Amino acid sequence: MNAENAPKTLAGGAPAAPAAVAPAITLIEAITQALAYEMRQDPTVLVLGEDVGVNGGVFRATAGLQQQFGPERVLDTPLDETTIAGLTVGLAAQGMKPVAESQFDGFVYPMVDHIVCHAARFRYRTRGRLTCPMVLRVPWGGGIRAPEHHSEANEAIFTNVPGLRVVMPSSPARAYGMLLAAIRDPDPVIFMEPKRIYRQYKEVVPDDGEALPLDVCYVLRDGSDVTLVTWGAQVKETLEAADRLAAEGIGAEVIDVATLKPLDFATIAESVAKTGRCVIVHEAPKTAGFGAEIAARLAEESMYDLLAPVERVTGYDTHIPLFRLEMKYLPSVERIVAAAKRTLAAG
Amino acid sequence: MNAENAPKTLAGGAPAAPAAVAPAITLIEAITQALAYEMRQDPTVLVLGEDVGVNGGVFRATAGLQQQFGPERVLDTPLDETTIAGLTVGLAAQGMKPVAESQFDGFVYPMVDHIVCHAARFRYRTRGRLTCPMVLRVPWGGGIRAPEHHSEANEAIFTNVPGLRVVMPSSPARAYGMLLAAIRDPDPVIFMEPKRIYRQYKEVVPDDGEALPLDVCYVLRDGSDVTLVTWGAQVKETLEAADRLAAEGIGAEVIDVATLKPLDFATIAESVAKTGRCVIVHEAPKTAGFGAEIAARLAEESMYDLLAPVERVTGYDTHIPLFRLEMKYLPSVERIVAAAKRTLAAG
Amino acid sequence: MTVAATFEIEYLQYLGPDGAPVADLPPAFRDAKALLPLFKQMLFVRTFDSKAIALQRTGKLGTYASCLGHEATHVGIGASMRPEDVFAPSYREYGAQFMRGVRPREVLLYWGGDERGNDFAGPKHDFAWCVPISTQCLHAAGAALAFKLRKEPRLAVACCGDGGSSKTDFYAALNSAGAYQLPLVLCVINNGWAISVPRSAQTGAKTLAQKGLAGGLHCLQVDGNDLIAVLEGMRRAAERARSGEGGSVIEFLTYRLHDHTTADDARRYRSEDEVKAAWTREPIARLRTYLTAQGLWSEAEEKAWAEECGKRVDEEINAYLETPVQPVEAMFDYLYADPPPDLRAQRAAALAQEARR
Amino acid sequence: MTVAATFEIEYLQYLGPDGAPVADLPPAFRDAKALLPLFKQMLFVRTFDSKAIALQRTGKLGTYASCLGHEATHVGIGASMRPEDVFAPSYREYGAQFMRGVRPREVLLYWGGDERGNDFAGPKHDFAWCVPISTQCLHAAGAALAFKLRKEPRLAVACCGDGGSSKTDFYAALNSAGAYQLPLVLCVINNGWAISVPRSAQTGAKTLAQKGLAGGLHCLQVDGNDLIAVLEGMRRAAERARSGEGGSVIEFLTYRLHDHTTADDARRYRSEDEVKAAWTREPIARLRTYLTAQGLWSEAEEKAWAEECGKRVDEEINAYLETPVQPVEAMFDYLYADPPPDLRAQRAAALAQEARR
Ligand SMILES: Cc1ncc(C[n+]2csc(CCOP(=O)(O)OP(=O)(O)O)c2C)c(N)n1
Ligand SMILES: Cc1ncc(C[n+]2csc(CCOP(=O)(O)OP(=O)(O)O)c2C)c(N)n1
Ligand SMILES: [Mg+2]
Ligand SMILES: [Mg+2]
Repeated sequence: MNAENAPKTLAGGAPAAPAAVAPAITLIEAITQALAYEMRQDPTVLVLGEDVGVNGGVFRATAGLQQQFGPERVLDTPLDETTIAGLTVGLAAQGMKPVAESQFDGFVYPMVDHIVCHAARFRYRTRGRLTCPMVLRVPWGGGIRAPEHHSEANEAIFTNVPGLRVVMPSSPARAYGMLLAAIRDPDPVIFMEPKRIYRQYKEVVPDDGEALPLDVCYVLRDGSDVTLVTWGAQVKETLEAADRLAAEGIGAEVIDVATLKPLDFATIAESVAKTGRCVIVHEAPKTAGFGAEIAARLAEESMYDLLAPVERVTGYDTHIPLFRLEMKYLPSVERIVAAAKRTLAAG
Repeated sequence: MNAENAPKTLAGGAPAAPAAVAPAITLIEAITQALAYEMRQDPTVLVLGEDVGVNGGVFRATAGLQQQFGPERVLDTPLDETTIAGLTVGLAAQGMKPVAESQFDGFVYPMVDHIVCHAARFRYRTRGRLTCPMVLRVPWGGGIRAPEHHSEANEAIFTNVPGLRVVMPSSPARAYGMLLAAIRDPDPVIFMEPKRIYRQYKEVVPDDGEALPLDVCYVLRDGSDVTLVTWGAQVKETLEAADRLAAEGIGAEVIDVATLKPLDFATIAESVAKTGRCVIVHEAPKTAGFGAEIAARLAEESMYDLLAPVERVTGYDTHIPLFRLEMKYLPSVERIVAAAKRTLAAG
Repeated sequence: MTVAATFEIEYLQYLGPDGAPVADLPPAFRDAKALLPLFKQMLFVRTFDSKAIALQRTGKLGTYASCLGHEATHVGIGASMRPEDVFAPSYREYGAQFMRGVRPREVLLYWGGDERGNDFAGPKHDFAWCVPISTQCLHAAGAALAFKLRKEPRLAVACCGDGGSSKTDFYAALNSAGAYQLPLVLCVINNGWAISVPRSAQTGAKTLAQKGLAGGLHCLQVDGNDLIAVLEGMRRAAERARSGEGGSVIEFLTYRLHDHTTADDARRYRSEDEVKAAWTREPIARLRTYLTAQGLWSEAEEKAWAEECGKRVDEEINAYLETPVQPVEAMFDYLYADPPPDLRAQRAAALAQEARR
Repeated sequence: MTVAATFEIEYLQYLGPDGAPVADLPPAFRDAKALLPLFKQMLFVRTFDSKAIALQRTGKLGTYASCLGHEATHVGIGASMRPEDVFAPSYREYGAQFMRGVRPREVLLYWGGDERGNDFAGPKHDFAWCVPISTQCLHAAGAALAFKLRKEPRLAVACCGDGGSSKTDFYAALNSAGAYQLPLVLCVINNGWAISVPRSAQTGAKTLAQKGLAGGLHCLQVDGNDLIAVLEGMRRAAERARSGEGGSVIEFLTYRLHDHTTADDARRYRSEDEVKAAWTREPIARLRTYLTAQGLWSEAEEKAWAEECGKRVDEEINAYLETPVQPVEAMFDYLYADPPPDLRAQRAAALAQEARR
């Protein structure tokens, strides 16, 4: 699961070779496919959360699973996130591999106590006697015109917590491969799913049970002028910004961080060593968002490589507004392009 | 409450002029003194938490207050942090100024939901119709040989949350003045108290009701060779490190951040513009600790001033161990001195 | 056998599903005239609700949570409160809110994605709509605590659903109401479903009312489709609270006749038969029957009032549709009383960005 | 009046404070010999406890939570479980843990600031000590859910205090135990105090047992200073759980005869009189009286056993004191199954730092 011996470069836009039968699927369908695969293959895997059963989850991530695996593998919980988190920790410590769902990002806060005080610590606290191999799936982020508390980019709340993995796929293929890896991981994983791109496009994702590595960044596009670092739904805007920059003759390297914690800084550092410029893009509020950690590592370890100040293009330091204004809050392609150009002008 | 027109420089070590009668008091006594002052002067101020009543709090922060102000101003709560947080939000929205206590840092997590989803949002959500003028006091950090969950530097959990203030005094005088300011602030304040220095030394703190500004850094020591930025209990080690550096002819400027959120970056930038070097010191785990935000701002806004890479001296990316090992976890004077010297060697 | 404690949960119902009285009516309603304005309010709410759903279906409103079937409970709760009391709704108790002065256009504005919907013209001290389930119950407990400490004769009323009664915040609210003997009424509106999860899957408790026993509260189960039972249940709880006898949990038995919200499709998880059966118990028909039998209501009156309701709701809808979007700076201006410098800088940048478009 | 539900909470007591039976003994204990090993265990626990306190007073142990007065409840709970069951303690149920195989030296190691104390030699599957109040109740519910799903005839037992019964996690545990009908026994050890907060300030409920009604659980109140009542209460709950009838809440009435922990000074908040009165009801004396009356125990036997206990505890203390501090790398080696590169780099840096000292 470590960075050293894992493949890091992946043709982002390049379509995977279509399998004989595998149809192209969306990110959310890739999640379902991964859950079903792992449930078939590991009888200890179970899914729990609000409305995950007959209803298949409010986003349909668990659609069909209860019908396929029965109500003892796909459990509707009482309406309480503390309950979900606490039961999940207990299940994981006693031989199960629970995959819990937080219905939306904004409902993850009551889970924080059990995640931070217990899931992240069972192995540490007991010197390995008890462990907590669980996954918490969190539909994440804004841009779907949803009500309050349904649009939050709150990954930073977990990134200072030792013992966790914080993972965020940004394509159907990575959703499938990284969710398999997350479920198989012997430690707790917070698996955040950019809901804005749940159904944005389809990709052929063979249901072959092949996990993708965690703990590594994915280089989605090569470029030598500026490094654009991002994750989650903003990968879309960032790739678009790279296209626009390319049209102006500027080569932008695009890195999908994919696993925020532990961070594969080596891949970022390598890119910045080449480009000398870095723009970090994320949806969350700027101050103490996870982009700060990446910029900090650059300030510590890549200062002599930097030809221009680091830029962060992020959500503002305010709550994401209700949906009439939310698109004004989210980082836009324009803002990314402008920041990239500033780094080029500065150097 | 803004940085511009607030005094920023304060002689850190210099003893305040002793008032006629005011005896020297510890940081925890300064907390009690501020609570009592504000309760006398504002009838809407009340204190609530576990054991804050007859017992005066497990750290004695509220000692004597129930006797003085009665059980309707100083309320023991049922043993539930969700309850404390939720009641506090309700009280604050309905005309009271509650000062709640989380008994230890490790018990703050069940409060996160009400703080993030409600306290931080009432004003925003209602366009100012309802507000949440509350203070949450949190004895913070390690080094007192306490049991598990009693030693956590978890300030980062709040620093990405819009709408909050996150404040941490590091001297009796600042504890008194900043707590008064926090209670008077019309918005929610997380007030973290470095428990390791609760009783470390005494200072004369006149009980004059004079608040100190929030949202500003305090420059505790002037120096022109390197800037040491820190907060909370680590101010002690950092000042010691500055002494040692001074003995070797190195002038270290020491900045107590004091209010993490909103951050007064201008004061830090100004210092780094002078020194060209910056070491950030904090107890919390390194990755995505609040030090990352400061380093990130330097990478964005002070890159041309930096003569050497930024350094962070922090807790390791693991849980603070139980007390037999905890002093090996906390940043030491040696580590700070070494980092400062590295920045000097690099430049 | 030694017994440490015994308990009994009462059930209130006055009008049966067929509109005929099943018990002696409480004194206040022996003259049915008192019910008429509330019945009309229930009809207004239903008109509002169906028009809001239509508005969402045509893309002019965001996700909307219907209150179809809850009219007696919602209006009854609203009618039982005084202006100075504090109401803490979840997200569908429009009937209660309208009684308190919240305007339909504000409801629409909120579901239309605009924070100004929470800046009620109604009681300035009422809590806003609350999405994180049952957290409002604790805020109401905090409000009740404020009243008790200030010795104000006010009460706090919070609503949550059957699903919401599983939430830890609900338990925390009843626990603290008992510990401090607070003037708090916790209304559990049991409409059978929490999105797709039936009441039976939420808890092993026979009634949701009995949850109050965990905090030593007064507990009551009420037919929430019977306006009279709702009013009587609330009257008892309010009296108790105002006279310093502490808090109550009231379970209102009703049914969610619509999908959970407009984003939901209830056919995936519940049978048509169940819904059909629920329609035979719905609150408006039975009260109509009763009032008509009392000679207080007629088809003609209904027709005229329906028209009036339609007109009033349309006015509100137009006011909503004509409300311009907030300017970009609204994102920044309500976060802190006094925005810190960085935020002001971000505000300026956002405005500049906006100007560039 | 229509009644929706009625409830009755039973209270169990067999031996009165004076050691005389107050009710027919359950069949299993008609022959008192069965109680003898448990009584001896209670004496052992008390010896351990007093020596641990002394150890703390001399600076050789960190903060320690005494179990003085809880011996019957703790030992009775431990004795009622099978090895394959799962125990989720709070932080002072040593009596239960010793019965399950946890060694006194491990208890000392934990309070001595060393994580290895949680790496029990006892049942590998038991949960660790749990500082965040009542969170262990939910972990036990999760364990019980695992047993139910795997169709294993095991039960999960969690302990919390009177204070802990206010915690939302406790409510969540009983709620889910009811919803899933889990083989879970929630033991509320009501020792009168939560640090300085008396039981009366925690809740308005008449008994803590009745909180189980909120989840539809079986509820029982037990004299927790009467070993026989403890065993009988646990037997009923365990049988119920094992036969698929779901969970229980048992309230054990006992008293915390010591300060909350060695960091506390109870004289600040409770009267000497109350403590004195509690000593007349304490669990060891009454069982001693009873067993002596049955001809099963004598002063001579007590003296010999006390000596034996002292010797055994001293051995454990020595083993604890001789345990060397963990090496610095222990901070890093148990965080992830496979430490990520940055953490390995930090480990190397910490080792280098250590070498420099
Ligand atoms: C903390 C939290 N978790 C999940 C949700 C998503 N959610 C919204 S409504 C709902 C069901 C509520 O059911 P119930 O309490 O019975 O109220 P009803 O909608 O039936 O009125 C859920 C799960 C939420 N809003 N808040
Ligand atoms: C979540 C949390 N809040 C606060 C504390 C601090 N604390 C430790 S023990 C205790 C009192 C516990 O009382 P009770 O539940 O009655 O158990 P007892 O100590 O009497 O056995 C408190 C408040 C804690 N450990 N965890
Ligand atoms: Mg419902
Ligand atoms: Mg207790």
